[in-house]
Order: sequence, then structure tokens, then C-alpha cells
Amino acid sequence: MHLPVQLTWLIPALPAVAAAVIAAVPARRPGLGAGLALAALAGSLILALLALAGALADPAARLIHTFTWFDLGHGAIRLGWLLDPLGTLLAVMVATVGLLIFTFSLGYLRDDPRAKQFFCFLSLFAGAMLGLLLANSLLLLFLCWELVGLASYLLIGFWFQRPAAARAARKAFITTRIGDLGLLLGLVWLQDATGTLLLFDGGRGVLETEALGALAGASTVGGLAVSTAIGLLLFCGAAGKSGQVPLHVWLPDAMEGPTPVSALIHAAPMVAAGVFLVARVYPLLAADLALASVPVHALTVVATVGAITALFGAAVAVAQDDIKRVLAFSTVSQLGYMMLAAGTGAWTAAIFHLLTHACFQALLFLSAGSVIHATHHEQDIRRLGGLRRRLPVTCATFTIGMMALAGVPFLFSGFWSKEAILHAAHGWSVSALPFHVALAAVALTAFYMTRLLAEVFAGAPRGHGAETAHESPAVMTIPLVLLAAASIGLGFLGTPWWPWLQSTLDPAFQPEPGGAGLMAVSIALVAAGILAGWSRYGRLPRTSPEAADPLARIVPRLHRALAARLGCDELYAATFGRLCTALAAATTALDRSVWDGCIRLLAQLGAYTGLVSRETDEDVLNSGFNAAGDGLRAGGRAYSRTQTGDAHGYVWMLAAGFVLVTLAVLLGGVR
Amino acid sequence: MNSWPLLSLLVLAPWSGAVLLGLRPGLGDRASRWLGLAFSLSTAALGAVLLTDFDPTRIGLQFVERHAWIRSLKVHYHLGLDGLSLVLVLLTAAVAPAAQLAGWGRAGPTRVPNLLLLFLQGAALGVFVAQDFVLWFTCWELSLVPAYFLIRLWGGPGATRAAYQFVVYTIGGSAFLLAGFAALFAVTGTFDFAQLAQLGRDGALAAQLGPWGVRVVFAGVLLGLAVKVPLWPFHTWLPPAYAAAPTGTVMLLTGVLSKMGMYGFLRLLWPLFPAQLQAAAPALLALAVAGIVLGAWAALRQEDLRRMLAYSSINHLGYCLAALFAVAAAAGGERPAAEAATAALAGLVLQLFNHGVTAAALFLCAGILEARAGGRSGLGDFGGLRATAPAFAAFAGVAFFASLGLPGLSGFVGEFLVFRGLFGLHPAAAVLALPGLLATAQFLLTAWRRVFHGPVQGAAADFAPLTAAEKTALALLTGLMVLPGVAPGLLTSLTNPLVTAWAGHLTR
Amino acid sequence: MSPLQACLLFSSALFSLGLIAVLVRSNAILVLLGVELMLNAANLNFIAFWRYGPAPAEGHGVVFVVFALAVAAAEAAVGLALVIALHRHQRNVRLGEARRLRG
Amino acid sequence: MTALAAIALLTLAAAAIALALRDLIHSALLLIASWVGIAAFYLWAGAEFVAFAQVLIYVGAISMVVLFAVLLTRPPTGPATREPSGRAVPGFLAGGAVLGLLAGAVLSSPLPAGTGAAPAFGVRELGLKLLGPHAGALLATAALLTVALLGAVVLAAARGKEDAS
Repeated sequence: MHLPVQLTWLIPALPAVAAAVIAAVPARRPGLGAGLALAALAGSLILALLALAGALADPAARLIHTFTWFDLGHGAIRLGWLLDPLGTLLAVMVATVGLLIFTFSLGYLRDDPRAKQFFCFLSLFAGAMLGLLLANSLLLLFLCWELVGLASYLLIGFWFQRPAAARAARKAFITTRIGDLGLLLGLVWLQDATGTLLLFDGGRGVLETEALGALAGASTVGGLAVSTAIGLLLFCGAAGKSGQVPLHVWLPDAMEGPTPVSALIHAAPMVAAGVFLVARVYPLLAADLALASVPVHALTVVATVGAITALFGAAVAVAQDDIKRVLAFSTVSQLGYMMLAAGTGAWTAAIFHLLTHACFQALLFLSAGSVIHATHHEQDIRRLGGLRRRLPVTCATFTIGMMALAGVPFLFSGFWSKEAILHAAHGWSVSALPFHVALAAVALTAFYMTRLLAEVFAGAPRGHGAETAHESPAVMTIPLVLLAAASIGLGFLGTPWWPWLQSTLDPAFQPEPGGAGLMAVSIALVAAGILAGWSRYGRLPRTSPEAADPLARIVPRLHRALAARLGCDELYAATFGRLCTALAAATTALDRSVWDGCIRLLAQLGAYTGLVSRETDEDVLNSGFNAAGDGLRAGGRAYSRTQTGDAHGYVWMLAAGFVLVTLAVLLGGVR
Repeated sequence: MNSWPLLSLLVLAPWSGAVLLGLRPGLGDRASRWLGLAFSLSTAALGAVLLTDFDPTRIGLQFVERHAWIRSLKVHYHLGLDGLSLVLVLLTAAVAPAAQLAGWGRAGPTRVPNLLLLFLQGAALGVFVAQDFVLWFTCWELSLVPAYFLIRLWGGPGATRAAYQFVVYTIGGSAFLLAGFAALFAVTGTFDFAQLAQLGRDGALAAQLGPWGVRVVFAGVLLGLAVKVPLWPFHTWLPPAYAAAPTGTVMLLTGVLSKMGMYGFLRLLWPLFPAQLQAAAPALLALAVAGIVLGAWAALRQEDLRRMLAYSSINHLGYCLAALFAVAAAAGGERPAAEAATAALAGLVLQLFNHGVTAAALFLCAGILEARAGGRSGLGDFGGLRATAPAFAAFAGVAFFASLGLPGLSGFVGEFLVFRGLFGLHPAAAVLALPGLLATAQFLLTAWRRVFHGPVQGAAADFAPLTAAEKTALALLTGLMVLPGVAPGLLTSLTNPLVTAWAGHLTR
Repeated sequence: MSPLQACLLFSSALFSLGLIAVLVRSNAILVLLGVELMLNAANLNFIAFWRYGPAPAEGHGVVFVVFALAVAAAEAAVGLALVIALHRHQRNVRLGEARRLRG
Repeated sequence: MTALAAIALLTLAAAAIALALRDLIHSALLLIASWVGIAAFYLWAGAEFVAFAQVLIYVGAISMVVLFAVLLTRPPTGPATREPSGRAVPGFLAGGAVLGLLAGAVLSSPLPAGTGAAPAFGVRELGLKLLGPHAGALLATAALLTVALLGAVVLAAARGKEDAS
């Protein structure tokens, strides 16, 4: 049984409608809201599974359903749904992870009076995310994309009364919006160049040969192919959403939301949207590869940004002390990996890593949430410690997540997906640098994850929260266990010997032979990272919260710089922030002084004219007029004596005058 | 087709309400409120009738009423309605009752303000349906009178100066408009829009006025309309007026009256002076883009909610102006731009409606805040309002995000279409206008954070719950922000043939 | 003597009669009536010149007379009101006694 | 010509007698007769509308106003007083001089003979002229009449203060 493509809309609509209903039910019934949200998402999951089954039955066939949104001119703005392995697979992933996170939230937010709103926002988020994944139109995708942004804004700012949370929410929205503007411009350009925003439309879609050829064939500013320019603009949006350098600054701050939100945003769905977008429009990004004349290929930029982000995130994560911040930067780093993979052409590897990452990162965040929940909201790893015994389940699941993330060989999913990425980077013909950067990041990842594990679970408790910790309830641990299982199992979907996932996503996928040497190198690096971490943090656990970090003792300045996140936020505040403020001030001043000034000048001019004319009148003209007036008055006095007031007299004068004039006319011949 | 003089009724119904209120000086507050609401709803009722009888596939005027009025001057009582007018009439139908409701919670007299609001409503409707200049201009000027008194008598601090500035500025603008049309009448002998437009298209107008004459007349008409919209930098009357006007008035000012200027651009300036507008369009486009960007920057700086919203109005109407000027500039150009022009114009009309509703809702929210904070509307006077007034925060949130252009709400479709058209016609302008979108998000979210988020402080602590009237008005406007966002076809289908025809003129 | 001249002589005579009345009579009402006669004489001229003038189809004379009649009506109304005011003021309508306007 | 002569004679005679009579009522009635004569002249000249207007305005309206004025201002006792005779002779002299001058001018001027036929200028043409090119003047006249009416009412009705002073 497969889902008919015409009914695709049900998948995002169920959670969206649930969100609307939850918003409408009274706040007194929080349980009702949560139940509704869970039920709706479960329904979506079932439908998504049906859709996936349909898509997998014939991976090469794309099921599309197009409908008219509204008429415009002689044409119309059309939207559509698309069921293909990429979208449906991610939809299943989002629904599954979402369901687990929803369940976890039941326990995490049991005592929060605003839990109803939380589930409303979560449902909205899930609906928008599912719509994004299944859209066959970039416009529909953008619509859902922005709604995802709205939901994340609401969720990050869920505890809006904390100034930090309120600020973080705003920062997230505005930073991603910078990227979104690029995306919007790209959409507009694409619509202008091709006349449609449908991805696949029976040969007329933007991702189909005809349009791609036209886009790659035309050139624009700076010698770029139009497809390159549009691709880069679309990548702006992806970079914003997926926290790529330099738009990554919102992601660590987004930790201000409740932990399930962090899991939702950082692990599975939201940040994945950017990678998904890159994978979705991959044909467009790759359209310029055949052109030798263009100054830069779009994919080169993607790979470069990805490599930088991977290294940056891993390096900064080394020096963070907040458990969620470490995980946040690890997410940044992993997203960099995915971009790197997509940029080097292995977008299937990117999606593979996206899937495995979604599981183990959600696992890590939820485990961290469990830790935070158990220790009464203690997030500073310097005050944790010794939780191995108190939280055995959490400790186990966290360890599994950590191993998956670090890429511990063979058993854990992260190993396989990372291996695929390294393989692709190794084979990239443009430059070997990203490959080496990625290798460095592999070692760093293993190092900082070992550090985190050791600091939180090894040694002795170093704070009140850690001392009184108790294992979280089953409603929270069961999702953890399930996710841990998935973190192990998922990896076997894409091993080099059986690359099922890759070949399903991309029917043209050809596994490249010979990865054993590379695998050995990466295993060695992971081992080195873990050993270094263990030797520094696990062997000699921290004894007090105040004790200095071992790394700070060795390279204090580097540690300080990394702890300060290399000063990105400060840099932005000093440049863009200042610029904004200055421009705003300048504009206001322009209004106040220049334009208002112009008006006032006009008024003044009028006043001056009046003044000058008054002075002239009084001094120049009046004296003359006064003299004339005196003369006139005298004359008038004399003349007034003739004014007898006798009406007859006047008529007499009139008659006499008439006679005189007539005589003058007749006799004088005046004509 | 209905044989009633629907358009006359449309204009006269609010006015008769105003007369009724005027004739009953002893009327109590309660009766005045209900009467005002009832008569302002007449537009909605008649608008519904118009909507059902309207044939969206026809391009020309419908429901035409034409009678000789002043024969010696060839002035006609000529009313007519096309898609554009209908959209604006529906906008008025939505905003005017909300504006009436906004005054329900206010202390002080109700009869005279409601009377003036009804008068204003009728005048605005007259502007939207009049097809003869004399009639049109009469309504245009008549709208100033009630607005002046409303601001002057019931405005906040600085109202006297703001009202004075508002009236002097706009009358100053309309003086040029009137002079321009007097000159037009002198050479053409007609005041009829359709005839003038025909002359304008043929180029006969330019031929009769002479090369300099036509420029002077064009500049006069342009100035009159530019002040009204307003086009940057003729906007300086707007922030003080919007900041000082009472809530209902400012809702009508921004929701309806600012659309009159845009309507004038579409109905008068563009059809009558296509060649002149085309010549001036690049410069005007630069001004419109400056309005978009600088309006948003200036809003970022404001400490007062109302002034911030006033600047955001300048920003949002900048999109409409930019779309129009880009289309005008592209006329007869090299690029076959019919598709882009259609998008830009459709976006323009959508944006007119959406901005009207959204801005009215935002000012209503500001008014509600003010009413509970003793007249203060500074961003620093509140904090954490979402905790104490969640329902109000939800309504306000929809308005904020609609104004910001969030998909799913009304603002997005219009802005997307405008940008799509702008990019197709003038890519550089589209790119330059983008920072405006960013700054809009920035100032709206900053304001949102300061007023609604953070710890509860200031006037937010004891925030009285929304009254039924406020809830009704907010719910009405919220519905009109969601509906066109989800189904923009409801509005675009009304204007689509018209817009297609406009764009078709370009490529001819 | 052409008809036009005859008409003009008629009007001249009427005018002179009015003038004499104005000059001689002291009753304000009669003075006013004299003025009316003079006005009528002028109207006669208009009609005469229209009737025998170069462009009778234009009808300027007639139009002018129509306006003059209207103005005369206004003038008579105001004039007689003035007479009544004068009477209220000095209990008679002798023009010679109304000398308030003396300079 | 005879018709004209008759009309002229009647009109002038009525006017002359009216202006010579001592009783104002009689002279007013005679003046009406003279105005009717003028209307007859208009008819003779082919200006029917003006003739009717003359009858309506002078014979109908102004005469009534005159009669009212006469009645209102009639001295309480006896007929009107005698005229002071000192002005009569110079008055007649001046009037005669004016008449002489005018007649001389008329007779000595080379006036156009005219077509003689009554021009076709009926009420319809007059109406078109009035509401066409002369619409502005018509409006001004309307305003003037209104103002004159108001002024007349004010003047005639201004009691109280005026009397007290």
C-alpha cells in the first residue's frame, strides 16, 4: 500500500492542523494538547512510511502532484508535492525523531504551565518541516522554510521572560533571515530566468535538463553562469539555516530554548533543512561543473565553506564549558562535514551523514537534557561529574552517542557516514585541502567528545546538582534507548560493501573502490583523539569546578580565543551592529535635519521675505507714502468741502459733466 | 446586473450616518457607538453585494453611474468600479469598522469622532469610485477635513502641530494636483479619467500641452500624489501625524488614506503621463528604494511604537511605489517584461490591501497598549507582556509577523510578487531593496522583544484584559491577514485581468 | 430718418425725461423712478442696436438687456429699501434733507 | 414706423405726466403704463423674451415695490408738500440740453441702416447663449440678486439700534 501523491499534503497538514487545534484548546488541558500533537505526528509518520514505501518501490520514478495556488497574468503560480527517496526518507526521519522528542518532552516539561504552547509550537515546527521536505516547488519550500524559522524563533524564545532567551530567539531569526534573503533573491531570479519554481514538472521544472542547460549557458555579472549565481544565492539560505560560517552565530545561542528544542533544532530537522536544500537543488549547483570558463564553481564554494565550518566548529567545541554549547558546536562542525560532502559531489553521503547525525545528535541532546533535568538545570560541565553511577541509562546512551559522533569504527553509524564523506573529499579533484581539514576535524571531534564524556560522567560530583541527581523517568529514557539503537543500526545502511542508501537516493551512484587505506588513517586519528582526550581529562578527573582546564594550562591564549568562540559575535557587533545603529541614526538625522530642515528653511524663507518686505515698507515706501498721504489729506479736506451731501447737487454735477463730455466729443472730434 | 445605484449608495451610506449623528446632538455614547459601527458596516454589506455582482473577467469599469453635473465645465457625476477599486473598497470595508471599534474603549465624547470617522470613510470611498476629476478631487480634499479635526481635537501630545503639518503638507501637495488638472482641462476640455487616459496614451496630451507644459503638469500631479502616499523624501509629515492621531483615525489614515495616493498613481499619473513617468521612473525608483531601505532604518531607531510603525508604513508603501516605477520604466524597453510586470502589479495591489489591514492592526495594537499605559507608547514602557496578556500577544504577533512578510500571512505574497517583478524589470533595484526586508525584521523583532518578551515590567504588570470590541476588531483584522496569505487567489482573481491588461500595454 | 434713428431719439427723450425727474423732484421715490427710466432708455438703445446692428444672430443686445433687467431689479429693491430706511430715519423722504454724507 | 411712433408717444407721455404729478400713487401708476409701453417697444423690435421680462420685472415686481414704498413713506397727514420751485427751470434747461445733444448726435451720426427684418433670436437661442458662454455672468447675477435681496431685507428691517440713536 502506497500513499497516493495527491494526498501528500496530509503529511504536513496533520501536525499543522494539530498546532491550530492546540492553540485553540484551553490552557487547562495540557495533556490534551500533548496527546493531539503526538497523535498527529504519529499519523504523519505512518503516512510518511507509506510514501517512502511508494518511493522505494521505484527510486528512479518521481511522483509529482502540481496544483495552482493562484492565477497571475496569463499563467499561474503553481505549487506541488514530490515523493522521491530523498524527501520521503528525510520525512520519515523527521517524523520518527520528532516523535521521540515529543515523547521526551512529555517528561521534560511536565511541570511547565505553558506546556500546551510548547506542543503547539512543536507541531507547527514538525508540519512546516515535513512540508519543506516534500515540496516540489521552491516557493512552497521557501514558505515552509520560513515557517520553520518562525517555529524555531518561538521555541528558542519559549522561556521568553529570560532576556537571554528573548535575545537568542531574535538573533536566530535575524541571522537566518540574512541567508533567507539570499534564498529569496535566488528564487526570484530563478523564476525570472525560467518562469517556474517547480522542481520537476515533466521536463519544464528548474531541475530538469532543459532549464539547467539554459541557466548554465547564460552568464551574468563577473562572468558567473546564471546557474552558479542562483546556486550560490540558494546556498546562502542553506548556510543560514544550517549554521555555516559566517552565519553560524545563532546556533550556539539557540541553546536558550528547552533541551528538546535543542534536540529538534540542532539534531534532526531544522539544521538539516539547509543540507537538504543543497541536496535537493544539487543538479542546479552542479550545472556549471562542465563549464571551464566560470571563475568559480558553486560547489567549490559549498565545499570550502563546509570545510571551514567543520574545522571551526570542532576547534571551538574543544574549549566550551556548557554541555549544550559543546554539542551545539559539534553540530556546527558536523553540518560542515555534510556541506563538504555535498560540495565535493557526494550529496548522498551528506544525506547519509544527515540521517545518522540526526539520530546520534538527538540522542546526545536528549541525554544532555536528561542530565540537565536530573541535576536541576545544571549545564556547566565543571560543576557536573561522577554521574556514571547516578544516571546509568543516560550514561550508557550518552556514551553510544559520543562514540557515534566521534566515529568509533565499525559498530557506530557515525563511522560509516563520516567514512563516506572522507572518501568523497579524498577523491575531490579541485583541491586536497578540504580533505586534510576534515581529517583534522575528525581528530578534534574525538578529542572534545571524550573530554565532554569524561567531565560529565567520570570522577566525582563537583556540584550540588550532580550530587543529588536521580535517573530520569521512563518516558524520557525510553526515547534515549531507542535513539541509541538507531545510532548503531543506521550506519549499516550505507557501508562501502552494501551502499543501499546511496544507490537508493541516487540511482546513478557508483561506489568507488579502494577505501581501506583511508579508513585506516581515519581510525588512527579517532584513536589518537580519544586517547588524548582520555589522558587529559579521564585519567585525572577534574577535582573542583574552579580548577583550570588542562588545555588552558598548555596553550592558554589559544584556549581563551577558542572559549570566546574566536570572537565572531564581538566582531559582528562591532561591524554590522555598529553599521546598523549608525545607519539608523543617520537616517533619522536625515529626516530630522535635512528634510525637516528643508521645510523649515522654506518657512524661514517665507518669514524672511515678510521681514524684508516689512522693513522696506516701513523705511522706504512708508516715508514716501506718508508725505503723499499728508498731501492727499490736505487735498481731501479741501475737496470734501464740495461734498455737500445733497443728492441733487451730485446729480447736477453728473449732468454737467455729461454735457461737457458730450460737447467735447462732438465738437472736439475725439474718437 | 443590479439596477440600484450601488456606488452612490456606497459613498452616501457612511455620509448619511455622519449626517444622522450630526443631527442628533443629544445622542448618548452607547447609541453613537452602535450607530457609527452600523453605518461603517454598510460598506462591508455593499461591498459584499458588489463582490457577488462583480464580473472579474471584464477589464473595464462596472456599476457605472454617469450623469451630467456641471454642463458648462463638462463635469460629470461619474462613478465606476474596476478590480483595483473593488480591492480598495473591500479594504475600506474591513478597516473602517475596526477603526470604529477601536474607539469604544476610549473615554471622552464618541458622537463627533464617530461622525468624523464616517465622513472620512465616505470620502475615501468616493475617491476610490469617482471617475471624474472634479468629483474625485472633491472627495480627496474632503477627506482632509475630518482627519484634521480628529487629530487636532482628540490627538495625543503634539497633535496641534502634527494636524497642522499634515493638512498644510497634503493641501500643499493637492494644490499642485489641482493646478495640474486645471491646465489639463484648459487644453483638453474634459475631466473624465477615461478620456484623459485615452489622450495620454495617444500622446495627444503631451502634444497639446507642449514639451514644457506637460512636464510642469506632470510634476505638479506627481508632487500632489507623492506627498499623500508618501514617497520618500516627502514623508516628514507622516510620523508626527501618525504618532499623534487617535487610534481609529490613524488606522484609517494608514489603512485607507495612504492608499488614496497609490490609487492616484495608478488611476491618474500612470495612464495620463506614461511617457513622462517612464522618463522620470529611474529617479523615482531610486527614491522608492530609498524609502524602503531608509524607512526601515529609521524605524530601527525609533523609541516610540507609533513612530516606528509610521516609518514601517513608509517602508511598506515603498514596495508598491517601487513596483509601479519599475513597471513604468520598463515600458517599451528591450526586455520583454510582461510576466515580470504582471507580477509586480499584482503584487502591488496585494500589498496595498495587505498593508492596509496589517498596518491598521498594528496601530490598533499600539492603541490598545496606549490605552492601558495612560497614553504612553514608548518601547521602554512595557516588558514581558506575553506573560500577562497572552491573547493580545497572539493577535499582535500575527500582525507583527504579517508585517514582516512571513509566508502564510498576507504580507509575504505581495512582497514576493513585488520582488519577483522588480527583479525581472530592474535587478539592481531589487538587490538594493533587500536590506529593507532585513531591517524590517530587525526593528519589528526588536520592538517585539522589548514589549512582549523579557521580564514583566512597566505598564505590562496590570494589563487589563481585552474588551469584546477590541477582540472583535483584532479578530477581524487577523482573519484578513491569514486569509490572503493562504489563498491570495481571492484577491488576485479580482485584479488579474486588469493587471494583465496593464502589463499588456507595455509590450505593445 | 431710419428706424434706428427713430428708436434712438425715442430713447434719448426717455432718458432726458428721467434726468429731469432726477434733477427736479425732491421726493426720493420719484428720483429713483427717474433713474429707472434712464436705465430703461439705455435698454432701449441695446435693443435698437441689436435689432439693426451687424450681428443680430449673436444676440448680445438681448443678453445684455436681460442682465440689465436683473440688475435693475436688484437696484430697485435696494433703492426702495434705502428709501424706507431714509423714511424711518427722518420721517419723510425728501432727498434734500438727507445730508449726512456731507464731507 | 407708425407703430413705433405711437408706442413712443404713449410711453413718453405717460412718463412725463407721471413725473409731473404731485400724488405719488398716480405717478407710480402712470409709470407702470410707461413701462408697458417700453415692453411694447421690445415686442415691436422682436425681442419677445425681453418684453416679457420687462413686464414681469417692472410691471409686476418693481411697481409693487414702488407702491409699497409709497404707501409706507406717505406722510401721515395730507398730500405731498409742494416742490421747491427754484430747481425747476435749471432742471428743465439741463434736461433739454441733454436731449438736444443726444438728438443732434443721433441725427448727425452715420448709423447702419440694418436689415430691417426681425432677427431670428428666440428664447431657445437666448437660453443657449445664457447657459453657454454667459454661464459665469449668469451665476454672478444670481449671486448679486441674492445679495441684493438680503441687503434690501436688512436695510428695510434694521430697526432698534438705528432708531435708538
